[in-house]
Amino acid sequence: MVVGDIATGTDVLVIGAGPAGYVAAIRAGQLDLDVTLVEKEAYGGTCLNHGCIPSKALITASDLAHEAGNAEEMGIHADPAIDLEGMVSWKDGVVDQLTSGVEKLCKANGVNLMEGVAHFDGENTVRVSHGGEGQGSESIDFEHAIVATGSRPIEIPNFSYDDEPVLNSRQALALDSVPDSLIVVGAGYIGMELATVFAKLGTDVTVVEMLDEALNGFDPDLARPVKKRAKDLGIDFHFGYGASRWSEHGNGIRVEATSEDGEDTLEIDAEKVLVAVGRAPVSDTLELEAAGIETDERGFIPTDDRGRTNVEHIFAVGDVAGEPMLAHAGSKEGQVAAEVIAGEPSALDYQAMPAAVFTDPEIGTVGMTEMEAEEMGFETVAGKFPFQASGRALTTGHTDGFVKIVADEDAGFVLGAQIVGPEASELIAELGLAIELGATLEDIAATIHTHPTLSEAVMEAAENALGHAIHTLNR
Amino acid sequence: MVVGDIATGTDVLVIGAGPAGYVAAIRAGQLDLDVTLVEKEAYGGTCLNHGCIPSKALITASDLAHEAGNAEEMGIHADPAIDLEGMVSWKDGVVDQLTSGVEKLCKANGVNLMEGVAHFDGENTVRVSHGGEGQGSESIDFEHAIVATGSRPIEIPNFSYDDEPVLNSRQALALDSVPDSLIVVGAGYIGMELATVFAKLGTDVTVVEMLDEALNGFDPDLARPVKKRAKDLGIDFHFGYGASRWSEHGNGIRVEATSEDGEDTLEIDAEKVLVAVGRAPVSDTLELEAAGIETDERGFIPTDDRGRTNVEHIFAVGDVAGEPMLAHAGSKEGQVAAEVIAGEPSALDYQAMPAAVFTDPEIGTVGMTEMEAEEMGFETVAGKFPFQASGRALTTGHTDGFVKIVADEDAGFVLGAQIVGPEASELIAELGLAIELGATLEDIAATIHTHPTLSEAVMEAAENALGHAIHTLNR
Amino acid sequence: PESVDVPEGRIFAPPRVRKLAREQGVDISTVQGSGPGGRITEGDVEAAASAGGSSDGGAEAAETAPAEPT
Ligand SMILES: Cc1cc2nc3c(=O)[nH]c(=O)nc-3n(C[C@H](O)[C@H](O)[C@H](O)COP(=O)(O)OP(=O)(O)OC[C@H]3O[C@@H](n4cnc5c(N)ncnc54)[C@H](O)[C@@H]3O)c2cc1C
Ligand SMILES: Cc1cc2nc3c(=O)[nH]c(=O)nc-3n(C[C@H](O)[C@H](O)[C@H](O)COP(=O)(O)OP(=O)(O)OC[C@H]3O[C@@H](n4cnc5c(N)ncnc54)[C@H](O)[C@@H]3O)c2cc1C
Repeated sequence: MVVGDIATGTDVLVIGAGPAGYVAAIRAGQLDLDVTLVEKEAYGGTCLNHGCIPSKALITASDLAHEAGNAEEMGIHADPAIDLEGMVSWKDGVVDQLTSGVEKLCKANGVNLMEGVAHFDGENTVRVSHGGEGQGSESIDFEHAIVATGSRPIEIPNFSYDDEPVLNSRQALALDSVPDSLIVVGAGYIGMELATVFAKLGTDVTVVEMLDEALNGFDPDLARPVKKRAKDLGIDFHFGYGASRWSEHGNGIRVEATSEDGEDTLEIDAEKVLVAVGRAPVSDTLELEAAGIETDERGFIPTDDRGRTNVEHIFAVGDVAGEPMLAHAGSKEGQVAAEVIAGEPSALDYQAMPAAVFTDPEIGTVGMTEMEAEEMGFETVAGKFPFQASGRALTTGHTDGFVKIVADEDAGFVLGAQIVGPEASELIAELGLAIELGATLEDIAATIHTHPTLSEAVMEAAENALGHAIHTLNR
Repeated sequence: MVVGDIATGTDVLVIGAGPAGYVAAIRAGQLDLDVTLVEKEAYGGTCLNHGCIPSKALITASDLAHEAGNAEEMGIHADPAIDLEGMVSWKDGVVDQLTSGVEKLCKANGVNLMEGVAHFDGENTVRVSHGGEGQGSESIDFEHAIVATGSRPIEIPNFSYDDEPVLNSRQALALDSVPDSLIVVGAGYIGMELATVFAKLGTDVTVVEMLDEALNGFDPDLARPVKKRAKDLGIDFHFGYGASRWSEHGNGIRVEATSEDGEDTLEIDAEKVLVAVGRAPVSDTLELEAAGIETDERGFIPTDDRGRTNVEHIFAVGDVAGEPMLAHAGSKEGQVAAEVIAGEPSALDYQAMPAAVFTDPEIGTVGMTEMEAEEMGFETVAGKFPFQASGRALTTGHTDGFVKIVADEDAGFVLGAQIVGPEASELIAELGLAIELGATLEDIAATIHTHPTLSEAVMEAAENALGHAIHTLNR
Repeated sequence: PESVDVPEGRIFAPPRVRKLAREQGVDISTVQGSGPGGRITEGDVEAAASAGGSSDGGAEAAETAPAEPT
């Protein structure tokens, strides 16, 4: 034992205070377990500090500025000036409010908070090193541990986030002035959300994506209106190219991008480059071997439907446990792990995991696509409603997109839904509940929806699947 | 028979092409009934032409202008100029698109459209007078009729809508310049929505209301944040006063308002006065006696749970059939009437009728309040979540309000929900579905909601009722 | 009520019913639903639980049910 070491014990040790870890800790506290939460950096993790929350704050603000500046048609004439420093400091205020809220909620639920970096020191022990020289470390014995260390942005060769013009999402969310021009490498949801933010703030944005499409993983029908709108915002796309190197050029940089077959090279000049090509698990710094915890070849920790790792009393939740790498998935996993540890009959038995992309328009999905349902052996029926036919959508000026509902033809059970359009991230909630409840198309169609709302589109899509929509022609 | 009279016949005659009548007609068409829809003025009725749609369009636009002009905190500096003529003509474009859509949908579903004013001429006959001198009229025999003639704004003594400075909601939605000052008589939902619109456009607004509270009929907890925000927008309130007369004064008018006991009089000066004190059924111009249709003392046509009047083969739907005087209620009634006529086993058996108020913040309600549930004999449990604790709400800058869910304590069945806050009108949809499906608090709490969304507040309110919310302290 | 054959991987039962199944040690994927369209109800799970152990189906359900947490 090194000097300054204190040995303590806890029922449940949670490593990492992101949405997976802090939810696990709070839930464990509510269940009267003695719980210790170790965080090395900031309560709320990636999500609250550098992910979901700051990105959504900047999305709202850039959207407001852009909409107001383009509303002549509505009789509004404005030419908003943007002070990115001010915008970012507003965003930081939002983050501070939420992270201090998380800290308070942890304390109120009896969670012991500990600052430091945790690594395993055995099957039932972690060592927590406190920041700064000579701050020492301490050893903590635990009955159960929950690993919730999250993920970090992947780096690609030749693009180091230490180099000033190369940004990861976290750095892009903390700029203090709007770049004149920006190259975004990667057209996944993070790349597309941030490309949209900067385009709306007036940046000249170019997106370079290795694959053939934006928002890979989502139904191409959903990606289409997003890509179209992005183009209307002036975003240029280069699909089938991977960023290979960059160099200083004039006042900015020049990025070389190479086609898949290596034959073709593009040169794109810009002030900065944002790399958003995916996220890797934070599992390599934990000394998992000391506890015997296994990872897969990519470093994710495999778990069962209770969140358990290969080591019976150790759980892994959130991004470090792999897909779906979403905050709400992590929170659910954290909640279940805590309940399982407390002896409750909990399990990850959800029928559908919703996901949203906060682009313009937004995307919201839950459950199966038509194709997925068919692959699973369902005879499907689908209904669609375009926002173009929604009174509420017209009154907001946002009419791109549609609601699509996929159901089992026989009994009409809702299997999945895909929405692209205004408030898609909110509208998907009703369909998530429908799926969990085992609701049918008829149940949704018979439920009165308030007029005029976007949620009527959900009802109309269900009616369309049943062949009797009112506000659209039935196919 | 007068000259120019043509006698025709139809299975189903629908009078009035508002959301109750046109939905009835379309549904009847879908069910292969021979249906004729008579409208005297404009397809879409009050709702599309002078109600829901135009008000929501102006709400969106005034909101955008006001938000952009007050976003310094977000780093956005703008001073939007408003051209109300432009705004109103954008709104008119939205209306035109929707009303011509209704016309097309009617035709596509085989509905015979007829322009003119209908009145009953017997138990199985109406006479339709066509507009203009010498246009003649025609007699139509019907097997079934659906009365869907809607409602009109109530006038109060001494305030005639024919006088230029006195406006009803329809006239207020068609102004071509922003009044400097406006008195709004009536703090119901229409008065409050329009007061907010004009306050955001820069008008000096004073609301005069006979009762003690704004938004009477809604839970005072819901009205409170709306009233507070209205005051912050500079709206003055005078509760307990009724407008008694007006006179010309300077360049504008002076309105006298008298306290309930008649003791006290206020004088308020403004450019115009908007009277929004409720709506009366359009049943007096129909010659209902000719068909033997009864009305109540206020002129509404009583109906049973199929929409049938006292005359077996004549139905009444929408505002003319009384509360709830809401577009979606009318549409449902229209749909059911058409289905019943077609011999389907339909009925108005919905468990909950949602309602929304598009003030700032919005209100959304469905099902019972805690008090109503207790009066009905339920032992209740309620859960609440304040938007102040919602990450998504913080990122939009709109954190006033809360979600409240009321459930039966025993089994946890959701009985009702009240929301005041951002997107309340959309968020209420999920809870409407929950009530129709007989979902419990546990079902909602166990359904994963996307992060970061406002819909998480619904889940959190359910968790709070169960005593284990994560993001708020449990009571 | 009629019930339908559903492909594996989707359970048509509300969360509260799925939780009840776990509490009772019933493998819900083996339960025949009696609700609308074959939706599984509390009653179906309770029936399966009380049949559990005595019938083959019940024994199988108990066996394939997720292990009780320690
Ligand atoms: C730009 C961006 C936008 C996003 N937007 C969304 C969105 O809109 N919706 C959504 O669902 N998801 C979004 N995500 C993804 C979301 O942020 C993650 O899924 C989520 O944060 C995962 O939560 P977690 O708790 O597993 O990990 P994290 O949030 O990454 O938290 C892990 C925590 O563990 C700490 N930690 C790591 N190692 C140690 C150690 N050894 N000792 C102590 N502490 C340690 C870290 O400091 C960190 O605080 C976004 C991500 C990014 C980058
Ligand atoms: C400013 C305002 C805002 C509103 N906002 C909302 C809202 O957000 N949500 C909501 O749910 N409700 C709202 N309402 C209420 C909503 O407009 C009504 O509930 C709805 O229009 C009722 O539909 P209806 O079909 O019964 O009648 P109406 O829409 O009034 O339609 C009746 C139609 O019948 C026609 N007609 C009448 N008599 C005859 C005759 N003898 N012959 C031929 N045709 C005839 C009329 O011309 C009219 O077109 C609002 C109302 C107003 C005034």
